Amino acid sequence: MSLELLLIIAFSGAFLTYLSGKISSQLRDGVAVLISLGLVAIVSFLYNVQTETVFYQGFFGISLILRMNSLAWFFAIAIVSFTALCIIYSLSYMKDCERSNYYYFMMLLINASMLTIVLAGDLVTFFVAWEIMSWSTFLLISYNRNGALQAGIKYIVLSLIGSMCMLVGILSIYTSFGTVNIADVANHLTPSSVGYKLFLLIIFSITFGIKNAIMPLHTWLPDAYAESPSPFSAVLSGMLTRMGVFGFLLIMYVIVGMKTTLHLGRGFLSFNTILCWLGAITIVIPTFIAMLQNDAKKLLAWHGIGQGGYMIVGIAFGTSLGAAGGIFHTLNHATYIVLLFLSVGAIEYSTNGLRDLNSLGGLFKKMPIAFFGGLLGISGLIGVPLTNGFVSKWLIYKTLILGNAPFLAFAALLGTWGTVLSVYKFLHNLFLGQLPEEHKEIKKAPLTMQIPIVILSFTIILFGILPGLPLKVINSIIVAAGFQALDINIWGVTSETGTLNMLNIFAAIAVFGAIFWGIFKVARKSTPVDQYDNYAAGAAVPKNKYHYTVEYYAPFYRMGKPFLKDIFDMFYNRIAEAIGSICDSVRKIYTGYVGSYVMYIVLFIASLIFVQLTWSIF
Amino acid sequence: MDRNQIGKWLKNPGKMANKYSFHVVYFCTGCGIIEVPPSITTRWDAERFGIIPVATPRQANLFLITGYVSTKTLAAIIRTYEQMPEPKYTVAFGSCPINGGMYYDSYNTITSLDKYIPVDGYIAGCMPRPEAIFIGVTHLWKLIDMDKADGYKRYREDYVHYRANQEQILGELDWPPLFSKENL
Amino acid sequence: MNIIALFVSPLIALIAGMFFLGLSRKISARIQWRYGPPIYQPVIDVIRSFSQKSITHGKFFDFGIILSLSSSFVLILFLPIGKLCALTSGGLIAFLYLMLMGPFGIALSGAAAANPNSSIGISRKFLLALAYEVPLLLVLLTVMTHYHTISLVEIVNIQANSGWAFGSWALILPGIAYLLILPAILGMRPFEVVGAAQEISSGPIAEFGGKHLAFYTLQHALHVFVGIALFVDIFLGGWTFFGLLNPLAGTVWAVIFGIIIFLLKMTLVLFIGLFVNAVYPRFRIEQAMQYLWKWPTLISFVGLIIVVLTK
Amino acid sequence: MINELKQKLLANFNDVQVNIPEDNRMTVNTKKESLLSLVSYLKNMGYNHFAMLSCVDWIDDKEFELIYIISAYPQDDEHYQDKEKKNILLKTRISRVKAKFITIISIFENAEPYEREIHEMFGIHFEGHPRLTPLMLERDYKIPPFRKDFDTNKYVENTFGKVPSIKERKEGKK
Repeated sequence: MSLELLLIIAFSGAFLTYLSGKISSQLRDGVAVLISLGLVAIVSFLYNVQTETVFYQGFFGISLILRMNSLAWFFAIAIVSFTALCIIYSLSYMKDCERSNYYYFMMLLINASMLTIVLAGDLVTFFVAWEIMSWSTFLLISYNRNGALQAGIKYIVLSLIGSMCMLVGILSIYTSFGTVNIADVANHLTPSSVGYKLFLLIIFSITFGIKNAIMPLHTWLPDAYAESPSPFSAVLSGMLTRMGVFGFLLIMYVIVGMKTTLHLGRGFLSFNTILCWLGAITIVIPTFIAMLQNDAKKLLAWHGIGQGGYMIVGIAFGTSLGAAGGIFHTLNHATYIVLLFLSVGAIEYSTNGLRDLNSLGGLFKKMPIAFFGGLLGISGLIGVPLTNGFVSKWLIYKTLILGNAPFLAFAALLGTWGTVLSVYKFLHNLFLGQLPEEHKEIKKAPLTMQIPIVILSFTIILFGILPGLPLKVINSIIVAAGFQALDINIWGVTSETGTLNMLNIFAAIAVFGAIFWGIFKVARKSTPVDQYDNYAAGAAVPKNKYHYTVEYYAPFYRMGKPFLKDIFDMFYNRIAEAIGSICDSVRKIYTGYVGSYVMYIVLFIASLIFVQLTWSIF
Repeated sequence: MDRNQIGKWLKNPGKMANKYSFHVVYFCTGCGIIEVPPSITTRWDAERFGIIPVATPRQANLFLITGYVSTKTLAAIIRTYEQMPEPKYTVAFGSCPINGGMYYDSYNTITSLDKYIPVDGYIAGCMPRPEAIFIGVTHLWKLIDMDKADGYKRYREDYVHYRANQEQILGELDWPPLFSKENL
Repeated sequence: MNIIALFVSPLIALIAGMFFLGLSRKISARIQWRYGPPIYQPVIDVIRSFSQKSITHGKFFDFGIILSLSSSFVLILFLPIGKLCALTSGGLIAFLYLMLMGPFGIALSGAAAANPNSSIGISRKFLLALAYEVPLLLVLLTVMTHYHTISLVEIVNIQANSGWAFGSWALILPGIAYLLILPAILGMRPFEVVGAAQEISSGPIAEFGGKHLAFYTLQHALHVFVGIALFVDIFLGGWTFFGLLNPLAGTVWAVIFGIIIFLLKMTLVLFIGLFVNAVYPRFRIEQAMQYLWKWPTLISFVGLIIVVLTK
Repeated sequence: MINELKQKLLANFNDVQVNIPEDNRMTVNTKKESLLSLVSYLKNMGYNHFAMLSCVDWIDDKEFELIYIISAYPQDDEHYQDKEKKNILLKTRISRVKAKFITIISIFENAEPYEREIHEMFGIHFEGHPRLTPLMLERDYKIPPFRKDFDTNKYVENTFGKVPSIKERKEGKK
């Protein structure tokens, strides 16, 4: 299977879906699922394939290249499988929505463009696919109109700034070396000056930092995640944002090269240290801001930013454990954040669009599947042992501690504890506690929504107990980047400074769990009681009011709220306002009166004459 | 702990543990509650007998009602009693729960508590001193030894009648019956 | 050795934990001029709870408490008790995460009970945990950076030369910080905000009765054990006692006396906590957080900086 | 001060009888028609704390006596002493048959629960009261229980006495 065919299927599938939607909606659903599952199958057959094909020769003298290696495969399989799950999920989620043809078209287009990005072998293909992705993302973020349009505009403005930076970088590479082939660029770049490498790294870091929402450049993300339709929020947070991580890997370890990147600068003022610290800030602050959120999706969005910080810290720290942890965390983050968004989507579906953390509760009796999805999702997000998040975070912590960066490690661990608080609030306010009367009878989530949740929950446990499966692929990626290979077995990582063996932990928890479950069963049988048979100091339990959700961490809010503001967002908004008012005042020259236009023309010509007479330029 | 005791412990550890670990819900209805703080603090130290106050009925096995019971309190008492896990014992403290005491002719104070929930022991007096609580507890130990502190069993057996009595005073109750047919 | 530890160390932890609970009640009583309960009173309480018929708020209510107790036992396997340590995989980082799972299980179970008292208690528990984790993480990172290892067993073994960690003066500040936050870790006064019986009817366990309560008591005993044992392992040298066991090296007696020395050290540390517990009133949660984020954090932060600079 | 007030009251209202049993206490007996104006007058004089509403059932006179207790505090908070607080007991009598009176909520808002209580316990209807719903009692007493003609002994015998013991109920059923 050649790579061109894969992309042809991906892009033409998107158009085909749109066209078949004109005929009937069932046909469109079928085509969409078929295309996305087909892509999963094709990409999985490409495992361990190393190819490079020139698919178009002579684009202004540049040959456009596609190539497949372990890094590309790792991201490609993640992209197509998560998108396929979200498409299956959308079948019932988007059933009664208007403009659903357009929705599926955009989903598949984004899928195809992301696939092109990871397969791109030259920077022009990369840039074009990046632009397709950015624009179609903008169209889907603003799918719900109203507030979503604002979020979309915020996204596209920042995204355009990023694209322009990348364009500048690509043009400078082209003018310097006369080639845009990534492998050639890497070769040409080795002898060039440190300053030029730093310039390239910084200018590309802005692009990828905006996409991956590193702290000062993150402001587009919370609104965009919260306002887009849930299945797309899942794709957006799971894979699309992580194209930034892919970009960082590309620029740092492929184009500039691992050894060079790690030795740019001296001491604290080196490129990767600063990037690490930006990552650390990105871990801590958004995680604590997430604690203040009352919108389930917004809470997850802030965590999306925070978890991105772990990847950046892991990749930028530049050890084989760190890089493996960062790449593995990208995959893990995608599994649980997609799962969490899908669970929230199931609640939205069942309660007619409610996702306010203060007005729900007790849903674990009504929606067990979504609840277990949520529980496993937050366990992964925290990194509870036996979930995949634990393994990748362990790798990152270990390398930070043993690499003599205790303050970075402190930031990372503190972020985890902040995560515990806010995701527990998420789980508690949505699923646990008293079930309100009005949600006693809710719509049941259909099978197509439950299947992706079950698959993802299973994946979280699978990768948590058998981390060797993905780590094998990751190992080949980091070896290709020039790192030392990790000593990996199916249960975890072994090294002389401490091993991780999930078999131990899994067996211990399983055995003790079985023992105590047995004791629990043998002991006197307990009487099941209703939620209204509850301790209320002898009084009758008030219905609908016996649930503690609003201001869940009130003492902390009282202390921390003044300090936990998104100052960068306010700063950018201030700039936007200033530009707006300047443009407003410029607009005043259009008076609508012919005389003044004539006057402008006369003045302009007069000034030209004046210039010519004085300096005689023309 | 003599040899006799060890035999009893081996024979029925649950019963013995129930005896020596009274976790008490103090239902502070009337003036009787003023006798409780001295009994659990330094002067009389109830903890040496394993008696400690707990916050919720779910964790308790002894229910101490200290004073008169108005009709409104009766509902709370019944709810609390039903929330306690079995085996559970009730001790009524002071004369008021026995026959109304000085509130014998009050328009809203019930005259005898054991018509509504089973009472295993009464501590008479107005008010009894803290020592009386300990005498009551030792009597309760003897009753438990003899399997005569069977209030919770009686409640289970005669639940229909208890419920009828409760409804006669309180009107229709706003909580479902504790024992339905399947969990009797 | 590891196989023996698998069976022995949970037993030791359970017995010692229950003993510490009984001891703390007895000592508190004596400080308050009371006679106090017999030292085996917590055991009687657990048997009583088991004999009682509990209620359940659904399957998940049971799941949480089972998860909590079993993960607490798993935690014991990762803890060096004397010379016994069953599992070493993951080191102190995995240990930190497993320490989280016990409270997390209780939080799930308590919230499934649909009781706002439980929810408030859990919210306080997590806030308190966040408050004491900041200095605790700094302390543990200091120790890990100082010894350049993440393995608890190695940290204990390195101390065998000097007998305790305070032989190197850089670790004195972290030791002080750990002692300052120890009552918060154990949930003792002045940090008894979580299970405040008088305000929120014993918090997360408001709906626990019967076997649920028994499981909770066992879990609490293990939690107390772990909180103290971590201090003994990291700072007081675990099984070592200034070379006392050197003549016995390699024999079974070394292991047995190692455990005894370990437990004696733990009792000593417990006493410090108990004297504070018996005489102090309770903080409000904000006061507790402000305290924990002020002095212990400052001390441990200075300690970390010293360790990093002198490295 | 309190004597000055007595003079003022006697001057302004012609149907009041004023006694001063203690230095800081004054009882004012008045007709029911002039009560409202008296209350508002006192409020303007600085007696701005409506402390309590009480009621006495004079069954032989076939009258209820309503007692409004209104207090004033010295302005100086720092050197406040309890004996400086002044209480005025406004007493008025209303007919016992179909007892009704006017509410003083327009002057003192906090009178609402007191009037509800009196309504519940004595059966006095306060005209203009927004909600005279039951406040404390749950049971249905035919005569309000604080009236003198409410026979508690008989009531207790009829309600609590008639509840059979469990043994009796079991036998009665069988």
